[in-house]
Amino acid sequence: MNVVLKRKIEGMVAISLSTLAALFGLFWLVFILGDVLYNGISALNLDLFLNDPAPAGVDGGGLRNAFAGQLLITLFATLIGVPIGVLGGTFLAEYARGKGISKVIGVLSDIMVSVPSIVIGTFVYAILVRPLGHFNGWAGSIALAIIMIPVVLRTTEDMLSMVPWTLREAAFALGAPYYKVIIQVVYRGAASGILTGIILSIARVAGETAPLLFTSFNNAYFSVNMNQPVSSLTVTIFQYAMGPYDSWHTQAWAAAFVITVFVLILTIAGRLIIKWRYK
Amino acid sequence: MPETFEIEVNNLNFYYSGTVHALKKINLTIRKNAITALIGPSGCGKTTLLRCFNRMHDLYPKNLYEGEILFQGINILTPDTDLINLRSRIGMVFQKPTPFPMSVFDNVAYGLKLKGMKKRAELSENVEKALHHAALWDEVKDKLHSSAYDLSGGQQQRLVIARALAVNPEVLLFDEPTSALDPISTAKIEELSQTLKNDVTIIIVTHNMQQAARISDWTGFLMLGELIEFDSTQKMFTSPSIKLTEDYITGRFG
Amino acid sequence: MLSKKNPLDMLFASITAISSFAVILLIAGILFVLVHESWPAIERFGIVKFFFDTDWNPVTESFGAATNVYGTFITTTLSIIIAIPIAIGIAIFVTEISPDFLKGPIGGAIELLAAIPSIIYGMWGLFTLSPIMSGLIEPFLKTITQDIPIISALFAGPPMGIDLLTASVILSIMIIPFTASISRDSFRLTPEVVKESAYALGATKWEVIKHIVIPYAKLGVFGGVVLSLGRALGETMAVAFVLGNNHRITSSLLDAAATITVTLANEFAEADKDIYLASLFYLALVLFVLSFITLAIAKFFLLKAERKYSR
Amino acid sequence: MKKILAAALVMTLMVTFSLVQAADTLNGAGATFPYPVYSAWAYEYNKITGVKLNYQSIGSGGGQRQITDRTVDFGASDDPLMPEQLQKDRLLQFPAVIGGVVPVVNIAGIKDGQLKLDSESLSRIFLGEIKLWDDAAIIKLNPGIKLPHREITVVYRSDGSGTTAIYTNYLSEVSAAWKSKVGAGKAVKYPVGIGAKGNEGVANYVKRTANSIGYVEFAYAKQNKLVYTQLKNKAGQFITPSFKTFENAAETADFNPTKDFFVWLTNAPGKNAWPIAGATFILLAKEKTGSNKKVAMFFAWAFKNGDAKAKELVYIPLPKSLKAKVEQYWKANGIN
Repeated sequence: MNVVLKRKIEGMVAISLSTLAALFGLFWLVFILGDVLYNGISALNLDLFLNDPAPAGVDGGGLRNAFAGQLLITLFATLIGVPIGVLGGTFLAEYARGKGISKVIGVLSDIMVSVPSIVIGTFVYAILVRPLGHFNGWAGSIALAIIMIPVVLRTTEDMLSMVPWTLREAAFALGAPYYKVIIQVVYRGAASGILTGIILSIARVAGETAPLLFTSFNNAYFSVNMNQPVSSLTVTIFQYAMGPYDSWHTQAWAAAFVITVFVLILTIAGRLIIKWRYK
Repeated sequence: MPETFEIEVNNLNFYYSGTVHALKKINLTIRKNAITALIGPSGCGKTTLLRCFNRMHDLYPKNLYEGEILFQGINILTPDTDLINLRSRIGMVFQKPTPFPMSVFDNVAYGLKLKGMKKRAELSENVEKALHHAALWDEVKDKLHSSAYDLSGGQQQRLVIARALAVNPEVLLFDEPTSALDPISTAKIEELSQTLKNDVTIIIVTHNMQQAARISDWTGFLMLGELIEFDSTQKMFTSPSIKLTEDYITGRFG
Repeated sequence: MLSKKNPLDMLFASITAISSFAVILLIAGILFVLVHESWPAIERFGIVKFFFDTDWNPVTESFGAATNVYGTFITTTLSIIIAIPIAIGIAIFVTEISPDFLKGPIGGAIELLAAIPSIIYGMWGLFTLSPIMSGLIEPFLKTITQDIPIISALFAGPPMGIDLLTASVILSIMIIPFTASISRDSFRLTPEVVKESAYALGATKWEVIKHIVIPYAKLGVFGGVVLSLGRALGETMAVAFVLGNNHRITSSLLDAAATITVTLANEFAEADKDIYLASLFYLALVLFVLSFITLAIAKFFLLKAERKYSR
Repeated sequence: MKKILAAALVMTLMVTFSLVQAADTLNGAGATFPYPVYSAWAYEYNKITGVKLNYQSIGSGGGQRQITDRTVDFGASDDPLMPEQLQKDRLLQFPAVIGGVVPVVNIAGIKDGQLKLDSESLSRIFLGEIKLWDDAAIIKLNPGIKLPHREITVVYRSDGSGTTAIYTNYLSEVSAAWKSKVGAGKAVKYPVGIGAKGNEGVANYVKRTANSIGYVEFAYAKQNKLVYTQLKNKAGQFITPSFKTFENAAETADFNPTKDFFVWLTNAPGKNAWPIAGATFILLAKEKTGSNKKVAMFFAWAFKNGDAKAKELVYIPLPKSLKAKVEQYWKANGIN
């Protein structure tokens, strides 16, 4: 069977090629992760979390300012972005369910999710940095919140749509107004899904750099004043990795390690919740 | 004239994932140019048995066969069996219509092309023949080059039969081919099966006992992975020799 | 819209409505602010001239987007060309080839890698990839292409490891997990039973992939690729480290270049003249419009794919 | 009820973080040229006074932009603004420290101060006319040194940079070809090479790229052990960059308070003068009297206590007389 043999060989070649392509791709990806983890762990020490940066070119010092700043900016981004996202998603899934406007906003959100984050940075600079007269932490948080909103909005919509309609009917039958049904029944039914969306959106913005460059800027000192420039790990990584000092490079690896681990933990947590709840 | 057995199953055991004992010591014979029906309650192993004949289980890891299945006298459960060749000789039709994402013509021509047929004229001729054979030609001759998804469910199922027939298989395996169809389409396919058996041997798994009674010549009744009774359809449905078979056929359980 | 009469319900409904309209408001707001801020540059340089002018010169205050658009175009295209076969290879591997016990871990690893922030890829590119490129890969490419007339021009110049090629490689490594994960989701759309019936006709595994799985996933994969293109287009940090910020159009992939995003990241906070800043806003506007169009196209195909197979 | 409580909590949190008056923070941004010395001063100053002087080195262009937009308390630039421009943007300007820009190279086997260059060869390298290290023009200046037959990678500043302004100012002064083809400014269009952000970035790229040449403030070369070159000055001498030769270049400069100290130190005539020296300046917004006072206090402190640190990093502290002029300038403009 000449034809069959030819087909089998062709198949084997093609399968080996795609396996090779996959292994090649996976090799680089594992390489990156391994490199960051390896270099990061060896650069970690307690001073990193307790001290502010040393002057340029002087060894020692830490990134306390950046850790605190990153947490602060992300926290406020979450506090601003999540309520808007969840409520917006509620509108699409409940009040505007099946309506044209719901589709339009849904599609726009999907596009919004991938709008270059640096563009959002320039936008926030124009509306919140220049008019206020100084770089400030709020601008950074709001830039991140803008990135979060569509992500949270879409997951909320999806999760609410998965709650069976009959559940709502059962609650209506008891005479509850719609908003109570949503808050007391629907949200509860979709809680873990919405939570996953929120966690993943935090993971998404925690690693953002571009929108912070011209908004929260950077601060060489520990500062929790959101009206002032606030340091962030990501902007610090950019500055330090591009800088010439070896001590900066080491600290950049450490910062990269921390942020990678943070994002990975959030992502894994999100996936676990989905797995556990929607198996 | 000595009876010809197309397939002989001897002491067949089958294990899913190497552990779940799904078929137990099955022995039966399939006669050439006849329709053999396999019936039994859900999970009895009838589909599992059917999928042994073209070694479909090999697609998933760790499935294990024991015993032998002789197809025209040759054991097909040996590791050196050429599955591609085997499957082109034993066709299969599934529960739901499974048109491929291509045109009607290309669907039917698919198996032919795999076999190395390249000439357009030859392909056309064979496709037309297969479609005639599956009693579909008149309905699709004007839309051979439109997507197979545009056909109705019943037409799609007959298209799939035509696709299986195109490569001139010796055996056709039907896995509940009408369970997703409406009564009219079902009738058409049942009717078709009667004409097909002149050329091929048919093994059909069905849930529907009336269907088994209507179309098959031989019937096997399975339960919990065992072949309870195997006999001519007429005998099975009028005077089964085993009580369990009678209970099932008369609808006392299942 | 049940129980319209309840005032609290009206209130809640309005709050949710306002929240969801925030998305429209934001998009409109971004567009408006960008147009408003870049207006001096739009007036001065026009649209066509800005797009095709290769001069980006803060000294003479003459600004054209061509070098930036060119850099963006080359890095995006090159990275997609590198990423697609690998990403699809991974997707095929995970859905069809790999043994079952590996499917979960590999799939999970890809999802995780897609979540790693782009700045990590960028930093790794500078510290680890760039030396590999300048020390190994680029000299190798130069050697094997040196006698081929046109191709050798692609690799002219010293291998610096800070150039278009390195930036594209980093970008492609970054989008691979993303593209692979979307492709995998599309491949999974193929019903198992259709694949089985192809096997039942005697098809080999590769034939099933080629004739059944890929056609089934075509639209979805295409949408995913365009979506990745949108990602690559707007990516800043992965390329900022190794691009070399040079406002020139060159034929060599071993030359430094500038993309819209990197120009913004490097020059936005420090543009000293008003027209300079306006031109940067103009660049942001161009990027916004380009990516919006790309993403809309991606969305269109993904929706079509969804509709086709959700029947 | 729980929700209202939660909302109230969030609001309180937000307000708190807005009002935290972290001791005293001064935000400055700009030139990367003096960043090592400013950050060292700020570090000391913070230890003594508790005042946080947050200086971000984003480039001189950035310093000018951000103080013009009033997004920082002070800007810093090595590219002095003309008095008319200052007038227009309502800015004040005074020098803070003096330093030198040095060419740095990364060539295997070449040590500090070993390679000799003149204005001609330097400008032709940066114009892309000299492409290889063993070019006849370079060999002629360096008899006896083995130079590799390798392509030169030029590294320059991609951001708006005072260092670039000083450097291109020098090249324009000494090379007509440079002046006509490229010109002087904070961000010029280099015909060849790779661009890096900040003095930090150039130092980093030169360090990482074999056979490269770049230009950085001397402190960056020293801190990162980059190999600097000798350069022929106006008097025809080959000069090695050092505290002495920078000082020599600054001696002849005329810092005039009535012109807001606008002056260039490049291509100085002194026999031992390093040809690419420059002062770096602080920019203040006229109306920000409150923060201006604090900024002035910082620099007054630095003038008094920071000389040792500056010298350690090879910056030239302002001469005593100039410091006095600066302090008078503050007074004259209502900053005490």
